[in-house]
Amino acid sequence: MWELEARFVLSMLWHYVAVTASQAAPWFDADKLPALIAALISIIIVLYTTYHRSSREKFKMREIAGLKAVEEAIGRATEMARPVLYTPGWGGDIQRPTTIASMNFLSHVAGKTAAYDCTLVYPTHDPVLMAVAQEVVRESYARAGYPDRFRSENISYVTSSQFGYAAAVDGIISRLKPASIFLLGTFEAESLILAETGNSVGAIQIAGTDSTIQLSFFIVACDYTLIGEELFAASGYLSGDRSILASVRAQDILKVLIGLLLVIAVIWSTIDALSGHAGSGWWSF
Amino acid sequence: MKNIETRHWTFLGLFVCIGLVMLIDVKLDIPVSAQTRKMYDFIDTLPAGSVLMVSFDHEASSLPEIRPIGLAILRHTFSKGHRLIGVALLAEGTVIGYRLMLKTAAEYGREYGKDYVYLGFKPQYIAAILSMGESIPRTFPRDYLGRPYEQFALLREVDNYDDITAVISITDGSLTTHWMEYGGARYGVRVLSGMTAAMVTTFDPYVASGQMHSLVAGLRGAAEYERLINREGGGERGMLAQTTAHLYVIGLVLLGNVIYFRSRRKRKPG
Amino acid sequence: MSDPATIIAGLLTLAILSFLYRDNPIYKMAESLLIGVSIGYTLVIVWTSTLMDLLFKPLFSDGQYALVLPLVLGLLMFGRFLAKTSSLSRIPIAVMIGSGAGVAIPVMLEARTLKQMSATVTPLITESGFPDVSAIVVIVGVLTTLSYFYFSREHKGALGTSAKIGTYFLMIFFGATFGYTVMSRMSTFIGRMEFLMTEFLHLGG
Amino acid sequence: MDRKVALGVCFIFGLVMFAQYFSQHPAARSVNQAILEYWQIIFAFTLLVGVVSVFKNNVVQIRRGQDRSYRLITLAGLVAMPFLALIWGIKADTPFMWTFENIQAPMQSTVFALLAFFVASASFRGFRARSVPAAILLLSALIILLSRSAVGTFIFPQMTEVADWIRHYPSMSARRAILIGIGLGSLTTSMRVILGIERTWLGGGK
Repeated sequence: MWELEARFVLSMLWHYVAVTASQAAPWFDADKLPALIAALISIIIVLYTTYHRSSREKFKMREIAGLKAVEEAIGRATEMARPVLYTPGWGGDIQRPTTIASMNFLSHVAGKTAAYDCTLVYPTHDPVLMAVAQEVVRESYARAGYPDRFRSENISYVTSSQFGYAAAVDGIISRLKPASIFLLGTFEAESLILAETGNSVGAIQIAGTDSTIQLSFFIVACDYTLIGEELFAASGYLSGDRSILASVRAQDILKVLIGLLLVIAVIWSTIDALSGHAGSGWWSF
Repeated sequence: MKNIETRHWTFLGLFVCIGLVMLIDVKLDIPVSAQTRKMYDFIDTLPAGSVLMVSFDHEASSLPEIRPIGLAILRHTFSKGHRLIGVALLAEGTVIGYRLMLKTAAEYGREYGKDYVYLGFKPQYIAAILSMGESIPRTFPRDYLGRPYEQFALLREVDNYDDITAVISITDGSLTTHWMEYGGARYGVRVLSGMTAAMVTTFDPYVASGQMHSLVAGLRGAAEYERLINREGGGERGMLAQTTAHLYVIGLVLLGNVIYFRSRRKRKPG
Repeated sequence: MSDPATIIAGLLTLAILSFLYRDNPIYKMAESLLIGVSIGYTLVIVWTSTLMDLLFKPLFSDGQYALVLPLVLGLLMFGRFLAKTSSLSRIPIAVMIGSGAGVAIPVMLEARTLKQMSATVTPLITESGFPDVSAIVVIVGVLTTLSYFYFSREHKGALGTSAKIGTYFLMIFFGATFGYTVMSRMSTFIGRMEFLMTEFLHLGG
Repeated sequence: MDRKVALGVCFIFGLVMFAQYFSQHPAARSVNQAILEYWQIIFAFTLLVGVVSVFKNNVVQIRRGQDRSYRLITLAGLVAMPFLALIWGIKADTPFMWTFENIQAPMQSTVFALLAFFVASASFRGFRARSVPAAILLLSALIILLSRSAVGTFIFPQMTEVADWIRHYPSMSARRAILIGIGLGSLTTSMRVILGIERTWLGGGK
């Protein structure tokens, strides 16, 4: 079924390229050609790793520090009879791929808290995230076999204001004293406010974000930090979900391609510089 | 319990240090960085009457750091006779931007509607940035006070980014990335920025890759800009407190390590 | 004496600062007020700038009937009020997620990946023909850090060494970012102190 | 059934948004514009759902007698703002803006200012040179901090140059690699979403 759909996507794209190429400037923006080629290459690689059986079976992911701690963190909360707090940060909305990665992670965490009968609290700044997270957690609880343990009011919209959200989550942390805190998503300046407050109540903290600047705060203040791309790979590692693992594989293939391209371009530009004629510059996209 | 107490001492120390320093009023002399000068030169050498867009992409909470930067840049643009269109992509920047523009425009006797216009706030910034690339009047049918777009002489000349020399994003977060990634990559708009010091490392690669033209960062950047335009605006005043706070943090880092290595030596006999 | 607005703002400032000692009723009061007021604020802003300006006015006064579609999509969100109709809200969410993902593919490729790649490419020698240490550091840094993010194999052997060097680069970045950020964080506090001392308490300055 | 519809909608909108990026044609631009407006409108309706749930949760807690006075304060603030806006409008110098400028904004700034203290406590606790990477982290932070604080140049005259070099070369190269990685992660995640392989947002399941 999905292979059919994948073929459909490819044929649509092919059609699109053919049509745009055949017509004059307005339909296709020539400046975007490198992006289009790169996108097509990436799509082919993702489809290959997802649907090609041998590539799927050979793949085993390396360990990511911090992910082993997830189980331990939830177990600890259960033992101490304290809740687990999960919050996706103020910077993301549902259109952002990072948020989707965070939802994947949430789904895994929720499955565990359901099984251990541990309270999961999820405050967010975005009502759309609240709606999606409620679905995700409800399903995880149902799949774990405990639909009755799900409380929708624990997945709540607090306020859209950045520091209103920070003040609210700080309040929740210092009152509920969660044993474990997951800070996964797109964070802005509130990152350290939350992480230090979490530290002051003695919680184990697992953080991960695509906001490069906040990573430095999480590294300093949290027990485990997933750096950028690790957040995307994490849910694949945790759940063993084949499709996520396949796209992690695709990311690795693309990374190798990028590395090779960089090396070739740097050597090329150096030779250009040595031989004295200014660069051919094919690498400036 | 012990953890809580140490934490409280570090808090109290900071409070006392800053409090004491602020009772004394001393100004520090600082050199102007190349970054700040690049921004200054860009605005300084534009032909008079160029249309610039200023976007207030910050929250009310970072006002203490943002305000001196905004003041310096707005003063400079108005003094050079450029025309400004103000927008806000975070709701809280709206009234701040409005007040800053009115204040600086009045200082230079600039006229609303002819020399500057304030369009106000649009939610969902990515959408707003992309949408202005299609059509600014469709994105902002009215100005901040609700008057129709066509009413203003300045706006009749402006349809989308093609009619604007550059966008200056005044920011305290990563919103400006969207100006570059959506506005810049999609519509080729030139992006400059005044930002909090915290954001500098985030935007370095963008400056290096040319996606961002130039930036002015933090109280220090504001102080530098104030020197370039020869006007005081609050940037220079906070510099001594800044320096003290820095030294305090350095002291804490060092102290933390001293304690750590001492306790390690005690544990390892011999 | 300060005006009432300054007194209120000053007292609320102190109420929030009291959290540094610990959670207490005064902080809790300020926090509750902040939550309530800020939700109300967002509600008003979104009502006027989105619902009125983008939807109701153009739809009902200008007759742009195509806007019925987003109106219906929006209303489907209300399905969440009843358990039975709750799954209807998946459709508007699908619109946001799908279109967000669609635009993210080229944007992420172009702005994050391609642009960063081309900026990394510089000759490894200076104009005078000597090796350019900075350029070499950059290319080594990018490649080794990328190798740290390589997930398909355990980090052993050559990959292990490279990933380890990558970690050092990461640490340099985190340290530098932290260092730069301290300045900014202090400015905000200094700004608040300036307000407390000069406007609220009329001390010094 | 509704799950299939949602997946279909997701696929179509994804494809349209993807395709329009590569075109400057007016038709493509207006499709783009329309979908972006949909985002805002859907968000607005969802906000109403969110506010209703906040309202409900607070009322339930008040009935149960939990934190009654605090919940009442929240509700009062929540109701007052739209009320003020309705009567006097929301421009500069209205009661609505007054409340924002004198109640909401100062509190927000102060929550933000708490960060200065948390930076202090984190610096004390988090920078101990326990290992080689931790030592590098410490060293890099110290150099930058010193270079930004006037004292640095007393200790070592070229401090600013060293700090700038770190920022522009080794530090930036790591950030580039992080960005490329995030770009790739976002890319494959988005593709999975559009192709319908990624369904966690629907509550998961096959």
